[in-house]
Amino acid sequence: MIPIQTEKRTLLTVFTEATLEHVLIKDIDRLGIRGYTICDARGKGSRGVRDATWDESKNIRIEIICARPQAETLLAHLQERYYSNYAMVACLSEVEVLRPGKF
Amino acid sequence: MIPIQTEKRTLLTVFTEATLEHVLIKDIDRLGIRGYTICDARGKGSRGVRDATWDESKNIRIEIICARPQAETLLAHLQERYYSNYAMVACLSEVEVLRPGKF
Amino acid sequence: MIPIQTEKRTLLTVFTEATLEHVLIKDIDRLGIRGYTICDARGKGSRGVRDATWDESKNIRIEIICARPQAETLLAHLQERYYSNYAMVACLSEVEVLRPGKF
Amino acid sequence: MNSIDPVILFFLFGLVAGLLRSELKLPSALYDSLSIFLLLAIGLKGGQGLATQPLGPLLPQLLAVVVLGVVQTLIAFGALRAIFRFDRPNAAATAAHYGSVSVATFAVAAAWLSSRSIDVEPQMAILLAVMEIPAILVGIVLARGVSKDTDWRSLGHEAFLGKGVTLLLGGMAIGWAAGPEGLQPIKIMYFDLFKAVLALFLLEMGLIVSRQVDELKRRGLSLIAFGLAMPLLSACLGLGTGMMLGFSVGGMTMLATLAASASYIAVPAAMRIAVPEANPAVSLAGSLGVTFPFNILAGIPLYHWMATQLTGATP
Amino acid sequence: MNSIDPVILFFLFGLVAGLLRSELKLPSALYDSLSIFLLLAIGLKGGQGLATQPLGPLLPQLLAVVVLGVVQTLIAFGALRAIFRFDRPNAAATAAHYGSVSVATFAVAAAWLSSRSIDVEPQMAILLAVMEIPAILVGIVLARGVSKDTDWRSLGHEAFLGKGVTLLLGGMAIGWAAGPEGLQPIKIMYFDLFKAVLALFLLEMGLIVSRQVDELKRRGLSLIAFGLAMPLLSACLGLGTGMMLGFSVGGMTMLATLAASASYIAVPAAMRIAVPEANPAVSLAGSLGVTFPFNILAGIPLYHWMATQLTGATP
Amino acid sequence: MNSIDPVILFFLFGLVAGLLRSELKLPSALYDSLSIFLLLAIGLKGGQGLATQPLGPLLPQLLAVVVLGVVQTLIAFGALRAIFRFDRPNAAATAAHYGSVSVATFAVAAAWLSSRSIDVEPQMAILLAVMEIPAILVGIVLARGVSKDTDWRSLGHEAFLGKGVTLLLGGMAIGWAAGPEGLQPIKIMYFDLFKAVLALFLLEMGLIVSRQVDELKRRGLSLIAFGLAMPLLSACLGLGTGMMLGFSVGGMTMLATLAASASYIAVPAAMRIAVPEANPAVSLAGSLGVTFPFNILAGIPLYHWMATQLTGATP
Ligand SMILES: Nc1ncnc2c1ncn2[C@@H]1O[C@H](COP(=O)(O)O)[C@@H](O)[C@H]1O
Ligand SMILES: Nc1ncnc2c1ncn2[C@@H]1O[C@H](COP(=O)(O)O)[C@@H](O)[C@H]1O
Ligand SMILES: Nc1ncnc2c1ncn2[C@@H]1O[C@H](COP(=O)(O)O)[C@@H](O)[C@H]1O
Ligand code: NA
Ligand code: NA
Ligand code: NA
Repeated sequence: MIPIQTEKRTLLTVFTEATLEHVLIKDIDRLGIRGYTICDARGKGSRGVRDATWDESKNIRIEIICARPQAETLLAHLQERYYSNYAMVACLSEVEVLRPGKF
Repeated sequence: MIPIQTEKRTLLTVFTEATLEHVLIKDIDRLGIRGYTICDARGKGSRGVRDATWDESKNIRIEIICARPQAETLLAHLQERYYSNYAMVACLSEVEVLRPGKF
Repeated sequence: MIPIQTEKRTLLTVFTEATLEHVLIKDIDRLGIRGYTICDARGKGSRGVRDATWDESKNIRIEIICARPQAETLLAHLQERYYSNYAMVACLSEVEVLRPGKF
Repeated sequence: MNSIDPVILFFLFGLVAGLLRSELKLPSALYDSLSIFLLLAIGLKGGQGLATQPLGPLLPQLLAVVVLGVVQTLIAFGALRAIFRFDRPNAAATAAHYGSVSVATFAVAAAWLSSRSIDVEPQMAILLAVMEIPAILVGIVLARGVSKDTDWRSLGHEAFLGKGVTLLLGGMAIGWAAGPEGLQPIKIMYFDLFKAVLALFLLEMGLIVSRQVDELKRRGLSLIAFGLAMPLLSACLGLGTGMMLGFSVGGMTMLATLAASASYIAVPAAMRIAVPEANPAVSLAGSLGVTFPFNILAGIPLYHWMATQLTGATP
Repeated sequence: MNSIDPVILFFLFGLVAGLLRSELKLPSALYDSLSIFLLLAIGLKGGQGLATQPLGPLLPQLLAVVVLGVVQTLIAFGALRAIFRFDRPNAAATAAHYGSVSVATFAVAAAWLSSRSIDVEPQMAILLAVMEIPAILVGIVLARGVSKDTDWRSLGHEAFLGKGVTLLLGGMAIGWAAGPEGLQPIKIMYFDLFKAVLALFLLEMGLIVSRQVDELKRRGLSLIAFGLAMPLLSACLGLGTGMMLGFSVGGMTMLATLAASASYIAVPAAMRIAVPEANPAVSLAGSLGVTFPFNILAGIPLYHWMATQLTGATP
Repeated sequence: MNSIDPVILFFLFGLVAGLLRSELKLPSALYDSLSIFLLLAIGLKGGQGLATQPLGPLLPQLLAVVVLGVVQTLIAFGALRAIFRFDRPNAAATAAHYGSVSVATFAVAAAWLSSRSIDVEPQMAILLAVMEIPAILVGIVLARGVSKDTDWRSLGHEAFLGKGVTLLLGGMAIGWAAGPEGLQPIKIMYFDLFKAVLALFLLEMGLIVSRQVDELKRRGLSLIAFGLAMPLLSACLGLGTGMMLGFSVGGMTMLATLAASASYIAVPAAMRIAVPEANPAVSLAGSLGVTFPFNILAGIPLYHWMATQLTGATP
C-alpha cells in the first residue's frame, strides 16, 4: 500500500448553548466555511451546570475542520460576539485530513 | 505522585451517514481494531445539510484510538470504499494514552 | 484583525459507562476542575459491545479542558479507581484556548 | 367537596421530587412530545369550536389582546426599572416574559374549568397563539431601541413560525376544517387523554420549577414580589378586557389567566438571541419559579372568583 | 358530504409548516416510536383477522404479490432507463423504491376505507410485509448484475429482519395467536388510537416531504412525470391482480394502493448500502415528494373508484 | 380456555426477534417513557386503593416484607458462595438482585390477576416500592462489610430517591390524595391503557433478554440452576409471609411473585457503583436471562396455584 498523503488542518470545537445553533450556523455559512458537525451535549462551566433536562439547559458541541486562518477568524468572531453573554467555550487543535481541497 | 507514563496513539475521527454504522463496524472488526466509540450527530458538508430529522439524514461520529499504521489502513480503506459515494469526512490526530497495549 | 492569542491546554477525553456519570462529576468537582462537557455514546472495547439499547449498556463521553497537571491528576485517579473494574478508556491531547485563566 | 385536581398533584410531586434531589427525570424527547401533543390538542379543540360559529367578532378580540399584551409588557418594564432597579436588558427581557403567555398555565385553566363544566369561548386558543407574540417584539424594542441593524425578518420568523405558534395555529386550522364530526375518530387521543398527558407534563414542570429555587434564593425577595404582584395586576387587566369584549365567566377567567401567565418557552428562546445581555436565569426564576406555581395553585380559582363577582354571576 | 379527513389535514399542515420553514420538528425518538406503533398495530389487526379464517388460500396470493412486485420493479427500471435517461444505478435504486411499498400510504388507505365502512381482506397486512422485499433484491441485481461478491446473506438479513418486516410479521403472529378476544384488553391503544397516531405521524411526513422540494426543483419535470405515471400504472396492475385473486372492492383498492405506493424507509436504507453509486436524494424526491402525496391526496379515492367500476359494484 | 395473554406474546416476539438478530430496536427514550408510565400507573392504582381503607395494618406488613427481602438476600448469598462457588463480590451483588424485586414481573402478575378478576390488596404497590431497597443495603454490607468509608448517605439517596421508588411512591401519594373519583379524568390513560403499554414494554424486555444468552452460554448450567431454584424458594417464603399477614389468594400470589422476582434496574445500577468488582453481566444474565422469563411464563400461574392450595380456595 502506498503511504497515505495527509495534510494539516485545524479543528475548531465549540461548546455552547443549544439556543445558538441556528445563529451559529448562519455565522459559519457567512464566513464561507464549508462544513461542520454538531452533537447534543450537557456540561458545566462558569455559567453553571447545564444538564440538558429542558430546552434552556441544553448544550451543543460543534466541530469545524478548516484552514487555520478561517478557524482563527471564526474564533475571533465568537469571542467578540458571544463570549461575554453566552455559555461558550472553544478550542483549536491540529488534525490531518485527506482531500485538503475540501476544507 | 509518580508522573504518569503515557504513550502516543492516533485518534481517527469519522463523520458519516448513520446508515453506514453496521457496515463500518464490520470493517473495523475485520481490520482487527479493538475498540471504537460512536455518537449521534448532524452536520453539513459537500453533500448538503444532514439535519438528523429522519433516518436518511442522520449522521454519526466514530472515534477510534489505535496505532498509527492501523489508523492509516482504515483511513485508506474508507477513502477507497466510501469517499466517492457517501457523505464522509475523516481526520487523524495525536493522543496520549495509558495502557498502550490496549490499542 | 489582530492575530488571536491562544494558549496551550490539555484536553482529557474519557469514554465510559453512563452509570458512572454522577460519580465522575463529583470526582471532577472535588479536584477543582471548573468545567466539562458530556455526550451520550455507544461503543466497543475490551469489555465488549456497549450498544446503548438500555441503561446498563449506555456509554458517555466526557471532555475536560484544563491545565496539564490537573489532567494528569484526574487521569491518574481514573486509572487507580476505575480502570480495573469499569469499561473505561481515556486519552489526552493538546488544544489551544483563548481566556487561559478560565481553565 | 372537590378533592385536589390530580394534575396539580402531579406538579407538586415533581416539585417535591426535584427539591429532594431525586434522580427522577423525564427523557427530553418525552417532554418535547408531550408539549407538542398539548399544543396540538389545544389548537384542535379551539378550531373545532370556531367551526361552529361566525369568525366576524374575532377581529376586535385579536386587536384587544394584542393591546393587552403590549400594555402588560410596558407596565412590567416600568415597574422592573423603577421599583425593582433592574438594568435595561434584564428589565426588557423579563417584561417580555410577563407580557406573553404560558401554554401550560392555559392548559391547567382549561382542565380546571372543564372539570367544573364551565364553558369557555372556543377562540381562546387563537388568542393564546396571538398573545405569545407582541411582547417579544416590544421587549426587543425596549432593550435595544429601534435601530437599523435589528434583524426584523428573522425576529418575525422566530415569533410567528416558532414551534408553539405553529402548532397552535396548525391545530386550529385542522380543527376548523375538520369540524367536530371530522375529529370524531381522533377525539379519544387528543381530547379524552388530554388531562392525563397534561398531568405527566406538569410532573416535568415541577422538576423544572424546583431547579429555579437556587436562583430565587440568590435574588432575594424582590423577584418573588414582582412574580406575585405582576400576575395579579395582569389578571385585572385581563378581566377588564374580557368584560369589555362581552366574554362569559369562563372566557373572562381564561383571559385573566392568560394575561397573568408568563412565558417560559417561546420568549426565553427569542430573548436569548435578541437581548444577549439579559440573564435568562433571572426571568425564568420569576416566570417559572414564582408566577407559574402561583397561577396554577392559587391564581386560577381566584381569577374565576373575581370573574363571577364582576359579572354578578353565581359561582 | 364528507369533510376532509383530519389525517390528511395533519399531512397538509406539516407540508405547509415545512414549506414556510417553521421551526416545528418532532423529536426523532417520537417519529421512531410512532412508526413502531403503526407497524405493530397494522400487524395486530391483520393477524386478528387471519385468526378467524383458513390460511390455505394465502399461498397463491403471496406468490401473486411477489410477482407483482418484481414486474413493477422491472417496468420502472425499463422506463427510467429508456424514457427518463437515468444511469444504471439510479434507475435500479429508484425502480426498487417503486416496486416496493409504503406503510404510511397503506395506513392512510386503511383509515380511508374504514371510515367508509368498506371491508378489507385481513391478509393485506401480510401482503404488505411480503411486498416490501422482492423489489430490493431485484433492484440490486439490476444495478450490479449477479456477481460472486454480492453478500446475499446480509442482504437477506437486511430484507427479512429489517425493522418494518419484523414488526409487521411479529404483530401478525401476536394478533393471530391471541385472536380478537385475546386482543380485547389492548384494543383501545392499538386499534382505537390508530387514526390519531397516524395523524401525528403524517404531520412529520408532511415536514419530511417539504424537504424534498429543493431536489424536485433541481431535477425538473421528468421526476414529477415519473412519480405520477408510475403509481397509476402500478395501481392498474394491482387492480388486475386483486381481481384475479377474487378480492372484494376494499381488497382491490388496497392492493392497488400497495402497488402504487413507493417505499421510503426499507428500500432507501438497503439501496444506500447495496448500490452506493445511486443518489438517494433522487429516489426519495420521487417517492416522497411526488408519489406519496399523490397517493394519499388523490390516488386512494381514484383507485377505489376504479375498483368499483371494474367489479360493477355500486360505490 | 384461556388463549395466551398478548402481553406474553409481545415478550416472546421480542425474544425471538432478538435471537434472530433482527434490526428491531426501540428508541431508548421510548423505553424510558414506558417504564416511567408503568411505575406511575402502578403507584396510582395502589394509592387509589389505599384511599378507601385504613392505613393502620400497613406497618406490620411493611416490616414483614423488609424482613422477607433481607432473608432472601442472605439465603441467595449463602447458596451462591457455598453451592455455586461465586466469589464474594459477585455473590453479594447477585444476591442483592434476587433479594430485591422486578417491576415488570409485578406488572405482568397484576395484568394476569386482573384478567382473571382476582382481587389484590391495594397496598401491593407500596410493598413493591419498599422491597426494592433492603436487598441493596444488605448486598453492600455482604460485599464490603461495614466499614468507615462506606458512603451511606449517597447510598441511601440512591436507594430511596432512585427513579423507580420515587415514581412508585409519588404515584401512590397522588392516587391516595385524589382518590378514585379524582383520578376519573386520567383513568383512561393510566388504567385503561396499562396493559397495552405493558405489552410494548415487554417487547423491549424480550429484546434485552435475548442479549443475555451469550453470557448464559459462557456461564453454563450453574447460573440457570440458580436462576430457577431461587425464585421457587423465594416464592414459598413469599407465600408463607402472605399467609401470615392474612392476605387473599390474589395478595399471596402477588407477594410470592414479588419475592420470586429479581431486580434488573435499581439494583444493577446501585451495585455497579457500590460493588465495582462484581461483574454486572453475571447477575443480569441470571435475573434477566433466566428468572424473569421463568416467572412471567411459568411462575405466576404456579404461584397462584400454590396460593389456592394453601388457602384451600377453589382456583
Ligand atoms: N473546562 C471545560 N472543559 C470542557 N468543557 C467545558 C469546560 N468549561 C466549559 N465547558 C463547556 O462549555 C459550556 C459553557 O461554558 P461556560 O461559558 O464556562 O459556562 C459548558 O456548559 C460546558 O459544556
Ligand atoms: N469541514 C467540516 N468540519 C466538520 N465536519 C464536517 C466538515 N465537512 C463535513 N463534515 C461532516 O461530514 C459529513 C459528510 O460530509 P460531506 O461528505 O462533505 O457531505 C457532514 O454531514 C458533516 O457532518
Ligand atoms: N480503541 C478505542 N477507540 C475508541 N474508543 C474506545 C476504544 N476502546 C474502547 N473505547 C470506548 O471505551 C469504552 C470502554 O472500553 P473498554 O474498557 O475497553 O471496554 C468502550 O465501550 C468504547 O466506547
Ligand atoms: Na402575561
Ligand atoms: Na409499489
Ligand atoms: Na426477590
